Amino acid sequence: MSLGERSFFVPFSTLANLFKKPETIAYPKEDLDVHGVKGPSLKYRGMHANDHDVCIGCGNCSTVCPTAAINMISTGVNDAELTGANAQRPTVDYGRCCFCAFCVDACPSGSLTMTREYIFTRASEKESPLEELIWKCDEFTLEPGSRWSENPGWQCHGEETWLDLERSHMEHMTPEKRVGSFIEFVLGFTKEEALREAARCIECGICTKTCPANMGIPEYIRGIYDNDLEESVRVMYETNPLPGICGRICTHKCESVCAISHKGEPVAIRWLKRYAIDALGPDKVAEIASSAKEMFSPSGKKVAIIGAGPAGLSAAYYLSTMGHGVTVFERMPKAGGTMRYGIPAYRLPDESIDNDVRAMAEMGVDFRMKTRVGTDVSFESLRKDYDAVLVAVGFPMGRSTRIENHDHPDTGLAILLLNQIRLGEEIPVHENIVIIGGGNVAMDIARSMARLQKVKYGKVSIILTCLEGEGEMPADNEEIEESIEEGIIINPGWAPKAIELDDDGKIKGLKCARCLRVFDENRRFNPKIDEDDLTFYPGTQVVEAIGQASDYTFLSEDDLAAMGHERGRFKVSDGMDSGLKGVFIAGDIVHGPDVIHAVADGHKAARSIDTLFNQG
Amino acid sequence: MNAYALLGIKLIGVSFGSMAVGLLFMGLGRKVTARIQRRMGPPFYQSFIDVIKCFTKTSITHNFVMDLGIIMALGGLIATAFFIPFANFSILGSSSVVIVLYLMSIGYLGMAMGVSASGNPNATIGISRALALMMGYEIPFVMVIMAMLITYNSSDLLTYAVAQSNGIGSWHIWKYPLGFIAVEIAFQAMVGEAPYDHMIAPAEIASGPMVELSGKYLGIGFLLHAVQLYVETGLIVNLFLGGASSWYVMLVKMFAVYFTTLSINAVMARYRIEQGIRHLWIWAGSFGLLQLIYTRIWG
Amino acid sequence: MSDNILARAGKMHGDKIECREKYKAQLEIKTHRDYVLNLLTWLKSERYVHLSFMSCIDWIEENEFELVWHVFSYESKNHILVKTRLNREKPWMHTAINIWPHVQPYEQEIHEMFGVYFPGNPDLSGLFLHNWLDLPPLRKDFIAKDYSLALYTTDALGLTPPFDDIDIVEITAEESRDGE
Amino acid sequence: MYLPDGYTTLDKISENDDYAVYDLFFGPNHPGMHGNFGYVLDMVGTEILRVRPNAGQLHRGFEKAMENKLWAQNLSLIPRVCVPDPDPNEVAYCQAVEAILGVEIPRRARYIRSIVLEMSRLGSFLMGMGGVGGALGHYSTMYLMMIDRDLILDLFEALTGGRVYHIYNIPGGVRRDIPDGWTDKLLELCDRLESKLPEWDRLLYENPVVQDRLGGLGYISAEEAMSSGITGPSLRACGVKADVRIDTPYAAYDEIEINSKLSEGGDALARAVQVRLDFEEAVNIIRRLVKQLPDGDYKLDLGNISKLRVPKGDAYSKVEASKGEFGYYVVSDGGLKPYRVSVRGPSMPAGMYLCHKHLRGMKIDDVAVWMASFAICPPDIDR
Repeated sequence: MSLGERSFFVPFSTLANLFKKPETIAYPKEDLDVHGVKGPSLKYRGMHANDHDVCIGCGNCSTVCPTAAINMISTGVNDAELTGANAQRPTVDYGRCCFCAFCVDACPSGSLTMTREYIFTRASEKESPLEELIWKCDEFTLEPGSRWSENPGWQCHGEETWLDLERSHMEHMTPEKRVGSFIEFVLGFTKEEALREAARCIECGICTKTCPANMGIPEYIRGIYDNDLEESVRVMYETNPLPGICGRICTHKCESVCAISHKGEPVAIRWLKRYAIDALGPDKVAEIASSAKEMFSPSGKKVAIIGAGPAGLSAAYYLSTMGHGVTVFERMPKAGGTMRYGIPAYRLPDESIDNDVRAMAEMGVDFRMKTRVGTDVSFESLRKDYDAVLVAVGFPMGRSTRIENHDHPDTGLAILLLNQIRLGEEIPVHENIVIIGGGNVAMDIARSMARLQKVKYGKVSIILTCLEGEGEMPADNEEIEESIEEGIIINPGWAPKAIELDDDGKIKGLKCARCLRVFDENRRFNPKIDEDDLTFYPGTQVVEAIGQASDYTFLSEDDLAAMGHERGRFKVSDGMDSGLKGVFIAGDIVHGPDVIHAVADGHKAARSIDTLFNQG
Repeated sequence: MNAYALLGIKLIGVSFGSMAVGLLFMGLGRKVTARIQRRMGPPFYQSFIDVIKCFTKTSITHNFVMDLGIIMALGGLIATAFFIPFANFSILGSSSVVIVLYLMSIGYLGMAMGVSASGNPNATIGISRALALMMGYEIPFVMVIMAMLITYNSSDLLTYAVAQSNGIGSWHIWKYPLGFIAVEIAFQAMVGEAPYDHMIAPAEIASGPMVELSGKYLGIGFLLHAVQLYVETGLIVNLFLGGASSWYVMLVKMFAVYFTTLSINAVMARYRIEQGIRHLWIWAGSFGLLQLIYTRIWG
Repeated sequence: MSDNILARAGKMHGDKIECREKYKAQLEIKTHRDYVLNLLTWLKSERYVHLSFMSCIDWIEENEFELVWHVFSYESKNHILVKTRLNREKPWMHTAINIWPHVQPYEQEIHEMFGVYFPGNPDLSGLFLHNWLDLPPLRKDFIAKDYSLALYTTDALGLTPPFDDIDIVEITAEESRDGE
Repeated sequence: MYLPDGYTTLDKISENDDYAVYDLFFGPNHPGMHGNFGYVLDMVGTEILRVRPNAGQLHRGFEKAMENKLWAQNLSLIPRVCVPDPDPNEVAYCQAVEAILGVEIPRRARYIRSIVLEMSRLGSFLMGMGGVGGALGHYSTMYLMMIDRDLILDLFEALTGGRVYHIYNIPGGVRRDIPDGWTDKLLELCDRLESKLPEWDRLLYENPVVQDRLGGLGYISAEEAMSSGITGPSLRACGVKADVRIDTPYAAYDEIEINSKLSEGGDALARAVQVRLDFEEAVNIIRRLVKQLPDGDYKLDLGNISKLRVPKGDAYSKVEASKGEFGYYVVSDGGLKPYRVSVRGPSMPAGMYLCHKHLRGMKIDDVAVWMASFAICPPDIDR
C-alpha cells in the first residue's frame, strides 16, 4: 500500500470547499447546460413523439418493444382504403416503458421519435382514494403524437436503424452477357441470401392489403425465414395458383408500399416467392397445390373458361379445388396466354409456366388447346353446355398510334412481335430501331429487339420514346434501369408525330414533339403537346408499344352491350359477374394488363361461380 | 401581572426560543455541510418546514411507555434549557452546572425508555450505544467541570460568566486550554456528530432510535435535537467563551461552537462503538485529567 | 492453450471424457456424471483453481439436464467448461463442495431452480422463492405467463390457486439412486 | 443448513441461559444494504452469531425472462443486472452472442466498447468508494464522488441517450457512433477526475478513522480468495495479479497497455485502496483508448436485428467489471430467442459463501462496511 500516512489533520483540507461554488444547481430555477443546450442531451431518450402523417401503422414498434408497452390502436379510418399504411397508431404505456428506444430504432418510416421531455404529470383529484388510483393506471398510456415533438431527442435516421435497409445480394447476369441471349438473367436467391432477405421483413401486412390478390405475404416470407418452404408455398396457393410465374413477372405493387422502402430498399417479395417455388421443386409444389382439392367433394357442375391466361388459370384452379369440373378453351397451342406469348423468355422461361400449369392439369382441369371460341366452338353452345362461362380472353392484340406512315411494312406492333419471338418465328430486325411506348411491353420489346440486334449485328442501337416524362413512365423502375444497362436509349416526354420516309420509301426515323403533360386535371388521358419543340429520332424500323386490345368477335353486339362493354373493357360488379346470367368476366379485359390483378379476378370469379352454384 | 404569570411566560418563551434557535442552527448546519460537500443544500429554514410537516402527519405509537418516554425526553431537555443563561438573560437567577449535567441525561433516559418500548432491535442498539457513549463523554466533561469547581469553589454558571467578562483575554478557553479541548471532543459525542454519531449510524442500525419514530414522534425527535443543540452550545459558550452581553453575540458564539462540530463531522468517518468510547476516554479523558491535575496543583 | 491441458486430459482420462476447443482459450470437456468429481479434482490439482460458477440447462426434448462447471486457471488462462448430462426424471449429482466450498450456493440455486438434487450438500433449502409449490421455475416446462395468469386470475375471483392439488415429489438421496 | 466448521447451531445456544439470541433482519429496508437483498442475522447483543442470506426479493427472474425475449430485446433487461455498472453486462452478452454467431466486430466498435466499459467502471468505482464512505458515516466523500459520477453520466447521456441504463451495445457493435467533440469532453473529464484523487486521498484514505475502521476487516488470504471464486479488485487486493482484461483480452484490451498496481493485505482497507488504484489506472486507460481510437464502422451489419437468429451452440463470455468477473453463459438452440442465459455475477461468492465465515463474530457496526468493501451487488446474486 503506497498511500500516504494517516493524519488527523489532512482531511480538514476539504473544508476549503466552503469557499467554492457548489456544483449542484437549483433545478426548477436553472437547468443543466453541459450538453450545449439547457436540459438533457440532444440524444436523450425521453417521452415519445409520433408524426401521424408519416406513421404507416406497421406496428413494428409494438413488435420489438421488450416490455410490451406499445399497443396499436385503431384510428377509426377504413383500413382497406388507405394506401401504404395501416389504420392504426401506437400507444405507449409509460408504466411499462423502459425508454430503451428500440421502437425508434426499429421504426421503418422514421415517424416515431423520442424527445427530451422526461417528466410526465397527470391531473388527478387530490384526495382520490387508493383503489381509484390503482385503476387509474391506464392514464399512463398515451398515444404519442405531436405533443413534445418541438423538443426532439433520440432520433433514428439512416444506418443506425435496426432494420436491414439494403437488399440481400442476388446474382444477376452482367448486362453485356445477358443481352446476348434469351436465357433468364435473374439467377434467384441462394438459401443464405433468401434467409437474409426474408429476415428483413417486419411482417406489417401493408403489402397484403395492397396486393390485388391479398396474398399472405408476411406469412410466406415467414415460412421462408423459418426454412419451412412447404408452409410458405401452401400460403401462396391460398390466394395465388401461379406463384412460380408471379415470382418472376409480377408487377409487385407490394414492394412499392413495403414499410422498409421508406428508409431503404423494399423487401424483394417477388424474388422470395420465386425462391420458395424454385427451391421446393415442381413435384413438391404440384403436390401442395393439389392437396387443397381434398377438402371438397365433386359437385358435378361444369364451368367453361375462355382463355388460359392468368385469370383463366386462376379461376380454373380454384373452381377445381372447390370440386367443380373445369374446361379451359385456348386458341394457342399451350396454356399461359400473354404470359407465354407476350413476355420474353429472359424474364419468364417456359418451364415456370409449364410447372404452374402442370399443377392444374394434375388436378383434373381439362385443357382444350387450339380451340378458338367463335370459330371452333360457339359462345352460345358453351353457355348451353356448361353451368357457367368465364370470359378471360385478355388483350392479345396490339394498338397503333395511327400516325403518318404507321402502316409502313417496316413498322410493327410490339405484342405481335413478342408473340412471334416466343413462337420461334423469324422477325425482321433492323440495325437502328425506334420504339414508341413507355410501359412494360415497350421495355419487353425493346429488350427483346436488343437481344436480336446483338445476335445479328453485335451491337445494340435502340431508341425508346414515350409520352410520359421522366419518372412518370408506367414501366417498372427496374425494367427501365435494366434496359438502360443493356444499351437502350430512353427519351421520355416526346409525342410521336410522324414516321418519316426517305426517298426510297424506307423509314428514315421518327419525328416527335415535346409532350408537356399526359393527363389533365381530372386524371384523364389528354396530352398537351408543344408543336414548336420538335426532335427527330433516326431509325429504319419503328415498333409501336402503346397499348393492347382485345378481340371480342365471338360475342354478339347484344351480348357485349349486356355485359357492360365500354371502350374495349368491361365494367363488372364485385363478384365479376356480367349482365348475362352465368357469364363471368375476369382478367385484363376488366382491370387492364396486370398479371396479379388477373389472378385476383380469377379467384374472385371462382368464388362467385361457386356461390352461384350453391344458391341453386 | 403577577410574578407567576411572568415566570410562565418566560418559561414558555425559553421553551419555544430554544427550539427555534436549535432548529435554525440545524438548518444552517445543513447548509454548511452541503457547502463542504459542494452542494446547494436546502434552505436554512428547512428544519422548521420539516418539523411542521412531521406534526401534520399521522403517527404510529406502540404503547403508552413510548409516548411517555418521548415526552419525558423533551421535557428533560427543555428543563435543562431553563438553566442555561442566554446572554445576560436567565430565568432562575442562578443555574448550577451540576444541575445542567444532571438534567441533560434525562433527555437520553427518556429517549431510551421511549424507543426501547417500541421493541425494534435497531432502536434498542442505538439507544444503548448512546448511553454507552454517555459514559465516554460525561467523565472527561465532569473532570473539566471539577477543575472549574476547584478554582471558583462554585458551580454557578453566572459566576463563571462574571469571571470571564473582562474581554477576550479573560475567557476560560485560555485559562483551561486542555479542558476546552477535552470538552470539545466530548461535545462532539454529546451532539452525536462524527466520529461519534453511533446513536444514529444509518448504515449500521438504520438510524437507531429514529427508526420507529413516525409523524409527530419524529417531529418531537427533531425538536429534541434542536433543544439539545441549544443547551449544549449554550453551556460551552458560558463555560469557555465568556458568555455574552447581547443576544446576537450569544447566537454567533453558539453557532461558532456548532460550526466547529460540523466541520469535524463533515470530514470524519464514524468509529466502531468500542473504538469510539476508547478514543473518548484516551483523548478527552487524558486532557480532562491533565487539566484537573494542573488546576489542582498550580491553579 | 499454453499448458496443453486437452492433450494431457486425454492421456490421463482416456475415453472417460470427450474434449474439444470451442473458442480461443475456451475448452469444453464432456464426461459422465460419476466421473465429474474426479475430473474436477484433477483440474484443481492442475492449478485450475478458480471455479467461476456453475450453471444448468434444461434440454427438455432430450429429457436431460446439462450441468456445466466453469473452471479457470490463472496460470494458463484457459477457461474450461466441464459438462455432464443428467436424466431429467430423477436428476441428481454429487456435490462438489469438498473441492470448491463456494459451489454450495450455486448447487442450492440449481436445486431450487431446476430440481436437481445434490446429495452431500448440507443446505439445499429454498433461497430465492417464497412458498413455492409449482415446478422449479427455470425448467422449460414451467411457463411463467400461464403461471401468473392462473394464479392471479383465480385469486382475484376468490378461487383456490390451481396448484393446490399438485403433489410435490421430494426426491431423497436413496430414491434418486434407486432411479438409476 | 450448511455451516462452515466451528459453528454451533442456534438451538444449542438458545438452550444456554447466558445468551439471549434474537434475529435482526438486515434487509432491503436497511440503509446499509445495497439493494434488494437481506441477511438475517442471529445476534447476541451486537455480535453476530450466524448469518442467513435472504435473497429472492428482486422479483425479476432475469434468466427466465431472457429466455422469453428476442436476442436483441434482452438488451433492455440486461443492464439491470448491475445498476451501478451496467455496461459489462451488455458487452458480455453481446460478446457471447457474437462468439456463437462466429463474427468479428469492427475495430472501432471494440474501442468504443472499451471506452464505455472503462467509463462505466469509473462510475461504479466512484459509487463503490462513496459507498464505503457512506457505510462508514463519511458522507462527504459520498456526495463529492456522486458529483463526479454525475459528470460521467452526463457523458453517457450525450453518447447513448440514457444516464443509468445505456442500452448501448447490440450484437455486432454499438448503437450509435461517438458524436463530434465527445472525446474532447471525455479527456477533460479524465483530467478532472485525476485532479480529484489527492482530495480523496486526504479525505478518505489518509483519514485515521477510516483506517481504523477498515484495517483488518474481512481479511482473506490470496489462496483462499482464489479458490473461493473471489475476483476483480477484491482478489487483486490480496496481491494476486488477476484481471480478465489481461488474462482473456476482449474488446480492445489486447491493444491497450494496462498497468494495474496491486495493493496487498487482503482486508477491507486493501480492497478500498485497490479500487482507488484501479480507478487511477482506468482514467489512464481511457486516455490511451481515445488516443488510439481508430476510424471505421461502429457496428457490423447483421441484418434486421430484431429477427436475428443465432445458430445452435453455446459460449461463455466474461468481462472485468468493477466488482469482478461478470460472465454470461449463453446457450442457443438456433432459434429467435436464447435457449438459456446464465449469469455469473461477481457478488455470489462473497455475498453467499464468504458471509458465513466473515460475518460470524463481527459486530453489527461492520456489516455494511464489509458488504461495501466486497462491492456486493444483490441483483447479480438474485438474477
